[in-house]
Amino acid sequence: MNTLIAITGLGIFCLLFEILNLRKAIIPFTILGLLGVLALNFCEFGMEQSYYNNMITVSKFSTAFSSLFIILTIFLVALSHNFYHNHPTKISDFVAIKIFLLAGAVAMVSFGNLAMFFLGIEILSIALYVLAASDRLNIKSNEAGMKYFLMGSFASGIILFGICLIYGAMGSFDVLEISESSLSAELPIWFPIGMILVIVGMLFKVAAVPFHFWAPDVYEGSPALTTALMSTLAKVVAIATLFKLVSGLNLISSLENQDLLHTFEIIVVVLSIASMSVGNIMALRQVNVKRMLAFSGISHAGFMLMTLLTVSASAGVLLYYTAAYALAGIAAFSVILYVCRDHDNEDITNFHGLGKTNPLLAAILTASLLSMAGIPIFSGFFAKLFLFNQTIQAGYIGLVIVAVINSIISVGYYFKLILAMYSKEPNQERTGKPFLIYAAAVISIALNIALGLFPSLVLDLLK
Amino acid sequence: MNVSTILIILLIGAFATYFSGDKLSSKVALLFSLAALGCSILLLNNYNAGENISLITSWINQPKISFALNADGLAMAMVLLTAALTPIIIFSSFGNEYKNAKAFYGLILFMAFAMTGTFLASDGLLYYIFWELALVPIYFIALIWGNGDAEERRKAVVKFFIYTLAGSLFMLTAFIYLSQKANGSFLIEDLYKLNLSACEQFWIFLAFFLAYAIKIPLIPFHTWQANVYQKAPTVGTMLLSGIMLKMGLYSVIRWQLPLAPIAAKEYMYVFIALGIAGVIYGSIVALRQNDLKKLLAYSSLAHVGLIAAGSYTLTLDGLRGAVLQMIAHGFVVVGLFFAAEVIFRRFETREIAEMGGIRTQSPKFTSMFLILVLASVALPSTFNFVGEFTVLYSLSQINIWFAVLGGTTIILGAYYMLRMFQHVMLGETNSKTFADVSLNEGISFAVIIAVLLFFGFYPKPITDLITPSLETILQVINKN
Amino acid sequence: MGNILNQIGIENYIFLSVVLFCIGIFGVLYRRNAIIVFMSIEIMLNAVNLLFVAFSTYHQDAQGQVFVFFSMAVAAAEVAVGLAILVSIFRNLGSISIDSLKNLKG
Amino acid sequence: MIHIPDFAHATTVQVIFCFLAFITVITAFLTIFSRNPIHSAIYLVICFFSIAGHYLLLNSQFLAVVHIIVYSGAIMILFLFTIMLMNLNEQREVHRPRITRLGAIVSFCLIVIVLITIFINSKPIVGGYDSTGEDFQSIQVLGKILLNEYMVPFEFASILLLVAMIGTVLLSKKEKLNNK
Amino acid sequence: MDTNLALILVLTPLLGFLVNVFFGKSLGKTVSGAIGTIAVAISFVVSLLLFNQITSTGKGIQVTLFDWIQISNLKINLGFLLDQLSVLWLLFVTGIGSLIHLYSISYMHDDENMHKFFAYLNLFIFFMITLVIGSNLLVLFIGWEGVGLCSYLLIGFWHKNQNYNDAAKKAFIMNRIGDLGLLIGMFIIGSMFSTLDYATLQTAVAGASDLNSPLLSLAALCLFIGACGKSAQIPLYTWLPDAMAGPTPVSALIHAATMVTAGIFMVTRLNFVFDAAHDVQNVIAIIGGITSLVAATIGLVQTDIKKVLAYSTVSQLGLMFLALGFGAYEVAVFHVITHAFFKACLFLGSGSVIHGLHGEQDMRKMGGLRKAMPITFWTMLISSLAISGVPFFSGFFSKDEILMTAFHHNISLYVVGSIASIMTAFYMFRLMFLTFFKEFRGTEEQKHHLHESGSLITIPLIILAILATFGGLISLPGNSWLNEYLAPLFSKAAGEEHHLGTTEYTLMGVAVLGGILGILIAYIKYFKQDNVPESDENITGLSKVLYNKYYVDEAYDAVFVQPINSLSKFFRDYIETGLSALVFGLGKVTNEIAFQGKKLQSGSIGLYLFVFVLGMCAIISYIFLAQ
Repeated sequence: MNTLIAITGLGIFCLLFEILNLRKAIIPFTILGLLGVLALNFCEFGMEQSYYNNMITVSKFSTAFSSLFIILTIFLVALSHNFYHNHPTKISDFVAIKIFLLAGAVAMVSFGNLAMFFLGIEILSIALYVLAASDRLNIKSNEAGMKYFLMGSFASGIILFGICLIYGAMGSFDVLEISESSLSAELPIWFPIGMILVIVGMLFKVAAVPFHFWAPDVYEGSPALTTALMSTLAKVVAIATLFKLVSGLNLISSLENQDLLHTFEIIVVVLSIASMSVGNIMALRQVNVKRMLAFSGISHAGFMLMTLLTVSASAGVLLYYTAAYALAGIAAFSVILYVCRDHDNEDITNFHGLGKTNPLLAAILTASLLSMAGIPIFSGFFAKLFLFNQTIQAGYIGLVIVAVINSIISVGYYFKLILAMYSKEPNQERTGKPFLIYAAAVISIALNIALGLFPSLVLDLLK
Repeated sequence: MNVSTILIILLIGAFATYFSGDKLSSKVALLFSLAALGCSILLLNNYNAGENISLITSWINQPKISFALNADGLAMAMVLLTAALTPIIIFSSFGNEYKNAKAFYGLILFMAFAMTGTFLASDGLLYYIFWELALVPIYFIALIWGNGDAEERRKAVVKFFIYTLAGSLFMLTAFIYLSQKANGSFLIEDLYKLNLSACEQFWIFLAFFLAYAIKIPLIPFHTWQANVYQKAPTVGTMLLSGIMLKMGLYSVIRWQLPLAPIAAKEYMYVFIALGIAGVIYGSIVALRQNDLKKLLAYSSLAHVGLIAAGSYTLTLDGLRGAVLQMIAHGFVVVGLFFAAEVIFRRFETREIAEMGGIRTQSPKFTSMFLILVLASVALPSTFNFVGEFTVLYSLSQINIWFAVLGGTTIILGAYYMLRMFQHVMLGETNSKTFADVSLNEGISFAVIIAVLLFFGFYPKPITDLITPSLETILQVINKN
Repeated sequence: MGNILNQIGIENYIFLSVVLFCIGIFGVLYRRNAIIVFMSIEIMLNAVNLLFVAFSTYHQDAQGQVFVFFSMAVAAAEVAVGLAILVSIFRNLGSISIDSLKNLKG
Repeated sequence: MIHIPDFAHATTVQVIFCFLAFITVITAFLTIFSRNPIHSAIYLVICFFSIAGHYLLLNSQFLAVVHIIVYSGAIMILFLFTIMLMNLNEQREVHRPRITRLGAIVSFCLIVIVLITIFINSKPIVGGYDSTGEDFQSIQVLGKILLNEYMVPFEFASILLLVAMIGTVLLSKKEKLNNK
Repeated sequence: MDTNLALILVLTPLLGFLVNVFFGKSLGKTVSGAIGTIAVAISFVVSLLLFNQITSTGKGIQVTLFDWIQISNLKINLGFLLDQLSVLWLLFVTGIGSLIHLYSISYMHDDENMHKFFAYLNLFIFFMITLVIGSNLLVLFIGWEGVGLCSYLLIGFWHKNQNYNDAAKKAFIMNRIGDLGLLIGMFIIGSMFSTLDYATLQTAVAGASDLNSPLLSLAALCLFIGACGKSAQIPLYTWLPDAMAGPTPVSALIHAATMVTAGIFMVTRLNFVFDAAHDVQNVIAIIGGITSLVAATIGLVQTDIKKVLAYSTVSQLGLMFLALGFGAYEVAVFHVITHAFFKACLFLGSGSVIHGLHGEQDMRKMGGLRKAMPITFWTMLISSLAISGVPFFSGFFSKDEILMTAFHHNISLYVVGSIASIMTAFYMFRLMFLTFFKEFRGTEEQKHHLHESGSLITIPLIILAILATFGGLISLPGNSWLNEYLAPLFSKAAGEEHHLGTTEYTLMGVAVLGGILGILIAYIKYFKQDNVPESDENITGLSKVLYNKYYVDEAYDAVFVQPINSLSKFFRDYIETGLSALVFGLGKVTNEIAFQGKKLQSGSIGLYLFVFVLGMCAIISYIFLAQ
């Protein structure tokens, strides 16, 4: 709860700084503030508590994920400095929106009441709509914003309808009450329907097939930093929330009571396979790096959906997977931001010869791509390993084999980029070594590798 | 002192090389590889003295993954192979100028690190991690410093990477499955204790087989090999053929057979036949190759086919012969590829048709090349003969026809190798000048040849080293 | 005053809401004019609001109605942002047909 | 089970419900089918009013009032402003490909059928509807709940609105290009 | 002491090899030649010492150095066995070897790579000694392959000529085919008796209950295939005539006197195995007979002086195998020894001729050399008489014993052998007449330079001629020192002594008559009628077939070499590409799916939402309406 308040306060401070003409101090201050919030959040770790009539429930799950969100936001704010270099008047708005978005995100993983959940997801979505469309003179950005907005509101409507049905079944929005009464025998069918509708809405947010179509278009059209945010923070938030919904509302046992669990699991398996396959296969032919990473994100969503099959045990695995994925994503996007800052597109050709002109950045991008592909020592590998381990334990060996095949396909497009960096001649001068971008890239990949070397640090947090 | 020292030396060496700058890097790399060699010899000494040089530290709790390195005789032999070949390979590259040499040599040491780790790891997952790690440096070595048309090279290298990764991911799945059965432990001892049903074993065997058949490679999974060998820089080719292939073969013995013994016994004939088919196929394809490195690649295919067949016999002879042959082949193939490189340095071609007549210009080189050729065709008194004889003998114990068919390697091998030798070295004096071998080159050759001849007459040290551990593995295989 | 649902039945409210909700969905799919699409989304949200109130009565519980307030706030915020995006698209493209938004594809 | 409407013995409430429901659905359709956006907007207002009627029917007067103020007042005005700002009329409507319409109709039918079938198949509500007799939807009660139990979401909603506000400003504000 | 002697025996030639390899060039030609010769001579002396010891004690010496290869049921030492057989072989290997080394100092003096030549020769002697004195089959195999290697190196000694290199390669590969047989034979024996050691093996075979088992026969057959390869028997004989590409001393040493007899050595060594496999013995006899006849027929029409001698060698080897097939090992050994003498002499003599004519080998361009090269002529004449079986020359005794043995076992093979002998006499004298009599047919310049070779060449010739004359004394009919000497080796009572009865004398007479008949025909045809073989284009009919060696090489080429090469091309161009395409194809298919998939991602919100709604409907209806 304190985290949420602190984050909100920080956002308002950002706005105040603009009024007080302290524009230059905004980013350093925000980063420091976020670090403080992170510390605060750490202090809350392990204290199971609920606040304000159970509106906010602080648990290990919520604090762990909140910390991850805060870390990601720190990186994203740090990257803002160079990205919004040409928009000095708007920088406070951008930063403040990101901070509020973080507040929404934290609310989404620590909600104790569906109202908080709904408001959290709306804050997140609206902030994202704005950020997607924020390059207002760019027609692509407009289009991305519009697409995201239309489809996102549509999904919000469905989530709202789902919440309504849950309320109809339970007579309450309180998570605890709902999870208690979800086991009762005379449950109206409204509850599972409502849950499914909410899940469908969340699947849209995590961009799982067949609700994924927005992702590539929006990722491509949005300003690169927004894409970074969507593909890391937003995706992680969405999957974590989805996980929390399924586990917190006791959906699995409820479905079991009604003999619906089996079909539900089949649905999860099918969606997971579809997401992985579609994401990976479609990414093969992409030339725009952001678009490629969008499809990669879709496939990773498929992987992460596998955790829904083993809800009771896989919170730690999900945290690990999301952390690994998001940190790799941040590192990758830092490099993309650097490489494409003077270009109006993010085609692979921009990356030609990066290995010669900027070996460090090329190495970082390579490392992050290897992590996403699941090559050992990078945490992406361990993420997949733990996930597969968990899934095989639950008996879904076929699913794991499909996932393995998909991992193989994914190497194809990740390596396309690596090939471009190392085996093509540089086609342009790349000058300047913006400190913040380098720092963000180095730190995020270092964290990624550290996670790979000491997986237990994160994995055992939620035990 | 335990086996992790050698890993640490190599890893530190990799970074030290990278940070020592382009000029010094090759020397630094050589220094560290020699240090690793020294360390491994010390360790061998300790091992022979009966000291415990293994290491087990817990790493990840759930699933239980340990940082477990175990050096038994077999692993020790392979580590020695790696440690001995790495300095030779590095030293052999001294005649070449590489752009960005620090990264190049750093990657070589890193690869040596990963390969050594693969041989030492006694935890399934740790082993897998090293296994995959070894793949990354060679990918970059082949991609960046390779030769030939860039587009072709990219294709070949990416195919190689994806292909081998594909195989090993199935192995990973098998490992995870096994660890489930072993209550979440990946430790090799725990996995050895499992009693799996025949059906489970079949699938696990198959998953492992996919990984190893691609890595080794066995036909028909070999299509990456010739192209990558051809396109990679010779140093990369040496690493690939000299050591990395052996990773696959070693893994067959260490992991595949003991973990799925029933399946191994059940389908023994199939896999032996596959190995022998590789012998014949590789030899025949090698006959009509125009590119020297490709020819050597196919010869390698033939040789490893025989080694694999030996391993799948599940007899002590087969395994022992396979290991001996692995070591012998490691040295020979490095020597042969180095010879190809020596020619390339002077003629700037790998086309056999453009060579010839070198013998009149450089008799020294010719002699050394000939000895390598002869070792490759397993002339008695070379190390390769010891291995090949043992393997063929073990095959004959299974079925005499296996030995006959596998034995065609000595005919076909002689045919393509001598044909190659004739066209490369003999004939009218070449119009291009062929400078005599330099001292550096000569030293590399001499070391390799000395090893081959010494162990050709006196393989006992190696046999004694590996036999106890092979017997242990056989006990696991035959536990039911 | 007795419960009004005794006379109408909660099912009828559900059906009404579902139909209204689906009309909203239909509108989003059917129309290319972004404004009308926005309106359709509003219809969807209103259908839900209606159901909230019905359930609120059903449970004799005020929380449902409180939720409607939030839902309205969300709707208002969405419309504001949506229209802002729409205006900037209109400025750039001179059209508000969502069919003209097909630059991003593939 | 679905109630077969007994039109002969329908109570007043039932008649009103049916009437309002009819109006709501029809105007909703008309909103979508109208060629002129302004007509659509007006139909939508009527639709909103009929929903407000439902609220009244359910005895939640406060919500009905708020609904009318927010939707018919604020949101519709926003729509109308935008429509007029862009000077839209029916000629602006681009042609709709037949496939789109077909798809829309198909999916509409599909989703209606699916949802309705599920709800029909569901277990019927047993027994009548309780009436505790307590006041649960007066302004007073709503206010108490909103500012006690739901204080945090209430505050949080303000952040939502703040974000929307910043966002709209961000999207519409012209920058002073002082660098170039 | 014995170990040291054995090591000196083996290692001296190796030392000679090493010295010549590393320092030969700087030492100068004569010195390097001398080193090579002395190294072999030392071995010869040691052999003599050993021979002395063996004859006095009558027991073999077993020397074990160290463990070599460990196989579960086999333990293979690196060790030597010096017994009657191996010492006998050593004597003539090192003896003739020394003479040929001596000869080569002069013969190879003009070659720039003379030190290499001596190095290779020394290496050869080293491997040959290893072959002979190895105490088990695997040590034999070292020597076996090693001499093959040296043969390869020496045939291709003039490596600038790719035809020579082809011949060398062919020799090596043909040998390797035999080697595979030998290996397989070893495998079978190893798995049957758990040993490859001669001594243990002999006891094991003697103690085995069911001899004549098919497996043992198979082993014997495989071993015989090995012998076929090394000793140039049908079907693996074609390499030997080609091997004449090497310098003539090489042909004399390797391809006539020593290496090619390795097969006979091996069979004799393993006589107890072959005795236990009668079927295989029959096969050996038949193949030996046929080889001797076929090679002799080809030899009839060859015009290259060395080719004639090569086919003669094949033919003689065939005769030896004929004897082996009948279990008359000592007879075969006897012929090996006499053959070594006269064939070495013949080759060296032809080398002298070639040397004198500056490399000319075609007999059609020789003639009348008798006067210019008297020593060469006389020594060669003696050897020719010996090979033709003229009485009281060494060849007469040995050949006669073979034919006699054949007569006692199988008449038809006796006939075959006799015909081959007659032909031998014919073509040898054809060679003599064409080379040494009549007028010189070469160029003026050659004629001008005609001269007798130097003493380093003639002395070995003379010594060998003496040996060829009197070599028969070691095994006179009825009173055979050799048989006695070799008796401990053989399980059977050292051959049934042939009583010199009427039959025997008749047979001798027939053989002598046959030999003289052959000589006469040659005399008439090439001396009286003054025929000179036609030039290549004009050869027709049967002689064309013979001249082209029955087209065996071409047949092998068409049946084995070409198919393998085409197969190789086929694999390379189709299978490899196909497999590769299959792998790439997977990638391509995925890519194609991606390409089609891109079309679905059309950018239309309507479509996206449509799929969204459909997906939602599908999920809901599956979960709630599926039952």
